[in-house]
Amino acid sequence: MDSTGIHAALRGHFDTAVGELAPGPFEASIEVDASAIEAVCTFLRDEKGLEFDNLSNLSGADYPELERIQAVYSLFSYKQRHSITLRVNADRTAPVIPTVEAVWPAANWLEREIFDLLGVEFSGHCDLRRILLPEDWVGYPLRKDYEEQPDYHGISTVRENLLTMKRD
Amino acid sequence: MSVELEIHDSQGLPTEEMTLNMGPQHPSTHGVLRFIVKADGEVMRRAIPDIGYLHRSIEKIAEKVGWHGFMPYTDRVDYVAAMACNQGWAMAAEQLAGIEVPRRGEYCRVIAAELSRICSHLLGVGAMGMDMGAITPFTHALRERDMIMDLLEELCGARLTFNYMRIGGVAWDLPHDFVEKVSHYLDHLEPVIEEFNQLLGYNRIYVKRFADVATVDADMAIAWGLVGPNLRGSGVDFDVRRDLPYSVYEDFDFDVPLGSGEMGSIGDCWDRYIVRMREMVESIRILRQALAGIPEGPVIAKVARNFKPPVGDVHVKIEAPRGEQSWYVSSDGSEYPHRVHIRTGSFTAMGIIDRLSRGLMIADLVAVIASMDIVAPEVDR
Amino acid sequence: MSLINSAPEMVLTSTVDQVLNWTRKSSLWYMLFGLACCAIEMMHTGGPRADLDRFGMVPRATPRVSDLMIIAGTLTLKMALRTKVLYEQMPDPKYVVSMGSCSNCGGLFQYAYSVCDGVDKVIPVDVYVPGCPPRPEALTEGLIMLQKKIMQEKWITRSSDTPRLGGPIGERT
Amino acid sequence: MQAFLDTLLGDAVGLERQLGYLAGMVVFGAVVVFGFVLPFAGIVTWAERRIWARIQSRVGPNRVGPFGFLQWLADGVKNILKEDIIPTVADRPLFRFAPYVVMVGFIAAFVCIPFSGDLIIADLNIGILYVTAVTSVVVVGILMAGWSSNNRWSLLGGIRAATQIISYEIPASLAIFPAVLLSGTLSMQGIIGEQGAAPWQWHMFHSPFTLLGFGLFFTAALAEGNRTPFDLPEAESELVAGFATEYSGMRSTLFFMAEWGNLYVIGALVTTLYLGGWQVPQFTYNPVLMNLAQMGVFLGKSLACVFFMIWLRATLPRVRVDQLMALCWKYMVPLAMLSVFGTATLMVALPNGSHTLRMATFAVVVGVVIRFAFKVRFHLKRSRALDYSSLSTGASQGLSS
Repeated sequence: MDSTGIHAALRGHFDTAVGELAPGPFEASIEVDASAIEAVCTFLRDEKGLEFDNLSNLSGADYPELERIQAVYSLFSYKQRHSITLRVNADRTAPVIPTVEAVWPAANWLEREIFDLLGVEFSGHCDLRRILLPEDWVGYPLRKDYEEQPDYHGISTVRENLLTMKRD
Repeated sequence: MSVELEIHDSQGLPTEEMTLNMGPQHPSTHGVLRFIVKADGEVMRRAIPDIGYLHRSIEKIAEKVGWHGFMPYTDRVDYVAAMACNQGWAMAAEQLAGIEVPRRGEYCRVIAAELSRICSHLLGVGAMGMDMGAITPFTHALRERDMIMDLLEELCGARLTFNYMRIGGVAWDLPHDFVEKVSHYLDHLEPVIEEFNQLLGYNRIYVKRFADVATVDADMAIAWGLVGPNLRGSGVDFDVRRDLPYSVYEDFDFDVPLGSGEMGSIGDCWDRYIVRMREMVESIRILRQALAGIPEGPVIAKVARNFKPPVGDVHVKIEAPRGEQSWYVSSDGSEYPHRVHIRTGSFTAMGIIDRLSRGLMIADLVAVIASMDIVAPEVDR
Repeated sequence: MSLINSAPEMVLTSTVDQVLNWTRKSSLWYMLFGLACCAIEMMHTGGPRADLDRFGMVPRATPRVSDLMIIAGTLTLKMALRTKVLYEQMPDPKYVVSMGSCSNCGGLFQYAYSVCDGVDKVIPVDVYVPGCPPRPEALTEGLIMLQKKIMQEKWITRSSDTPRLGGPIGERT
Repeated sequence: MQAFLDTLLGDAVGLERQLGYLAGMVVFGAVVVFGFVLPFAGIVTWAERRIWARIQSRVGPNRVGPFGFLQWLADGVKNILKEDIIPTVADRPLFRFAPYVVMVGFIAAFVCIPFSGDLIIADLNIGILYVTAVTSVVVVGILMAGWSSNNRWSLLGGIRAATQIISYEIPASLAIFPAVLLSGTLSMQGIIGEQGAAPWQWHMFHSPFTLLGFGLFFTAALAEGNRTPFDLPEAESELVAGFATEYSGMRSTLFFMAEWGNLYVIGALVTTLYLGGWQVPQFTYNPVLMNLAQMGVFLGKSLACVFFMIWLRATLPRVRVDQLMALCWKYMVPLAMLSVFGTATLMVALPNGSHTLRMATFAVVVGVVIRFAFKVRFHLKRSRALDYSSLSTGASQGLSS
C-alpha cells in the first residue's frame, strides 16, 4: 500500500490525532499526536493490509528554535513490503511520549537510547535507564544546548589545544 | 528489573542466585560489551547487556564536522566493515541533495562494499570458532582478511578505516590491475570457504554447540528488529540489496541464503553461522559480475565543496554485513547536518540477548553473542 | 623488597639485571584489551602475517598473568574507570602500550563528549604508537621499542633514576 | 630399578642395602623431577606454541635461542619473578596452598612412570592404581584454587573441573581394566612386559574391545587433563581463565606446569597400557644400550601422544558442560563396560588370544590411518597449490613474503 492509502486508513480511524501527509524525498511522513502514538502504532501493526510488523528505526531530533523535540518512527512491513514514517512532537522542556514497547519489543532499546541522548521520557516504559552513557552522567548530549561537564570522576574532559602546548 | 534473590530447584531446596559480571573486558565479548549474568550454577536466568563502553558520540560529532567531514567517522561506526557505513552516509547525503552518482562510481562502491562484507563475515565466523575454543579457524580467517585488506589498501590506502567513498561517488578509481587481482583472490577464496565449512561448520562438536541454541523464530526476529544475516537465519526472506535495491544491485543476479534448520531448528545459532558462510559465496558472485560489467566513465559526480543540502530528512537503508543499517539524516540547510542517527544491526541484536539468554547455559551466551556477530562500536556508536 | 636497586653496579649484578631484562623482554604476555578499531589491527598483529608470537608475546585473558596492556582503541569515560582497575590488577612489572591516536590523545574523537582523550590521563604509558589505526608493522615496531626500553632497566643495581617499583616507567624522563 | 641398583651395590646387605636402595631412588627421583619433569613441562609449552603456530599458518616463537627454544626458560623465569598478588578477599591459606597440591598430584605420578626396562623410580606392584589415585589429588587442588580465589569465574572453573575430572575417572579407570586383565598385573613394568615390540603385539590391537578401551582411555585422559575439546575448566572465552583467574606470578606458573606436564603423564600412561611401552626387539645384550633404546622408544611413543593432543587442541572446538557429562555417563561408561566384559569374555573363550583377531584389528587401524593420511595430504597439496605471496603483486608485496 502506498503512503496515501496508509494515511487515509489512519485518518479514517483516528481523525484529528493524525496530521497531514508530508511528502519526503525518500518516504512520506505523517505527524501523530503524542497521546495517540501507541494506539496508532497498534492499529498500524494489527490492521489487515497495513501490518507494520517492524519498527526499523526510532530517531529523535532536537529543535530548540521550535521549542520541541521530535521523535521519528520509521516503520516497515515485511509482509506488505511498504514503509511509513511517523513524527511525534514533544514539548522541549519536559518531553513525554508514550512508549510503543508493547507494540514492537525492538522499541525497548531504541527508546532508551533516545531517553539517554535526548532526554525524552517514554511513559510506561518498563526499564527506562540510561543505556549508552553511565548512570551518573549529567545532561542529554544530543540536545543542541548541551554543555559538557568539566570532569567525570576526576578525569578531566577539558582538552588543551595540542598545537599551542609547550614542551617542558 | 527485579530478580528474585532466592530461587528453588526442582526439589524445592533454596539455592542462591549468582551474579556474574562478564565484561567489559572479557575475551569473548568482542570489544567492550558487558553482561550482568544472573546464573543458577551453569544455567543463566538472565543476561542483562550493559552497553556504552564504546560510545564515542559519533552522532554528536556529525553535527560539528559537516557533511564531507563526517565521512572518516562513518568508518568507525563499524570498523569491521567500514565501506558499508561509508556508503550509508554517502547515500543519505546524496538523497537529501538529489545527487546522481556516476555508474562507474556505483560499481566501485559495490566492489568495495562486497569485499568489505567478505572481510567482515570472515572475522565473524572466525570469532565464532574462537569463542567455541577452536583458534585455528580464526587465524585462518585473519590470513584471508589480510589479503582482502591488501586489496582494499591498494584501492584507498588504508587497511581498516577506508574513507573511500565521497558524497557523489568514490574518491579514487580502481587502481591498475585491480580487477585481475580481485578475481585472482576470489578464485583463491572459494575453496577456502569450503575448507572453513569442513574445519568448523560441519565439525560435530561445533554443530552440537550451535544447533538448537537460542532459536529465534521469524515473527520474533521481525518484532525484535533483527536484521541482515540474523534475520535471514530465522528464515525471513529479506535482503535490502534485493528487495529495496539501492546503488546498482539491481544489475546483479544473486541469491539470498536463508536459514533452513539444517542441523536443528530454523533460526538457531548454526543457521546464523551458515547464512554468513553462504553470503560470502553470494558476495563472490556479485563481485565477479561487478568486475565483469564495470562501465567506463567518471567515478564521482560534481559536488560543491561547500555542500549544503536542502532542508529535510531521509531514512536510508542499506545492507551492511551486520544487517540493515538505517540512517536517519536530517538537514537544516546549513553546512552541518542537523541530526544523524544510525540504527545498526548489532544494536537490535544486542537488545534481544536478554530475552534469548533465559534458561541457556553460560557457555551458550558466548555462542549467542558470537552467532549474532555483534561488534561493539556498532552497538554504541 | 630491599633488594631492588640496592646492589652496587658490578659485572655480576649488571649481568643479573641483563638476564632478568632478557626474560621480561622475551616473554611479554599481553592482555586482550581491544577497545575499538585498533583491536582488529591488534588481532592481525597476533595473526598469521605479523605474528607477535615470534617475540614470545601471547594474548592472555586475565590481567593477573599479563605483563603488557595494549590499549587498542578509543577509551571512553565509561571505560576509563574500568581500565584503571584492570591496570591495578596486573602484577608488577607491567607495561602499557598506547596503540592508536585515540588512546594517545583522543585522536579523531577528542572533541567527543564521552571520550577520554588520552589514556595517559588514567594510567601511565610506556610507548605510544601513532596511527589510526596503526598498521601491524607499526605496532610491532612499538613493541620492539618497548623491548629496548625494558633492556635498559635496572633491577638490582643502584640506579640514579627513580626506583622501578616506586613509580611508573612512563613518568621517568 | 632394583636390579639396576643391585649391580651397583654389589654385596652390601641388611640396612646398608636398604639405605642404598633409598638413596638410589631419591637421587633418581630428583633427577627425574628436576632434570626431566619441570623442564619438560616448559618445553612442551614451547613445542605447543610452535606446533600451533604451524597449524595456524603462523611462525611461532623464534627469537630466543635456536627456533625460539629458550622461550620456556624466559617465560618461566619471568613468571617466577613477577609480583605475587593475593586478592584481599581471598582465603589466604587455601589460596597459597592450592598450586602446591596440584603440583604434588602431578609430580607424584612420576614415581610409577617407567622410562625404560630398568629406569623407573619405584615399580610398585599396584602401579597403575597408584597413578590414578595420585592424579586425582589434582582435583582437590583445583577446587581449592577455585574456591579460595573468591572470584565467581574461578569458582565456576573449579566446580567444572571437579565434576569433569571425577566423572571421567570412571571411564578412565574402566578403560584401564582391559590392559590389566590381559597382563594380570597392576605393575607398570608388568603391563609393559606382557606386550611385545611389534605393533600387533600391543594391547591396543589385542581385540576390537581393547581398541575400544584404548580410545576411551585416551578420551577420558584428555578430559582429566583438561585438554581441548574438554578444556572447560579454563575455557578462555567463557570463564576468562577458569580456576587460575586470580593467580599471578609463580603460582600461576605452577598451574601451567602441572597442566602441560600432565600431557606427558597422559602420553606415558597410554603408551604403557596400550602402546607397548618401552618394548624394543632384543638387539643387544649391553644393558646400557638396551635401556637407552627402550627410553627412546618410550619417549617417542609418549611424545607422539603429546603431539596428537596438541594437534587436537589446535583443531577442535570445546564441548558444553552438559554435553560433556552426557558423553561421559551416557556413552563412555557403557562402552567402557563393554570393553571390559568383552575383553574378559574373549580371554575366557580364547585363553591364548587369537593371532588372526590381532592382525585384523591392526589392519583396520592401519587402514584408517592411511585413509586419513591421504585426506590430509589432499588438503595439504591443495593449500600449497595456491601461492599466498603471488596474490597481491602490487604495493604490499613486501608484506606477504
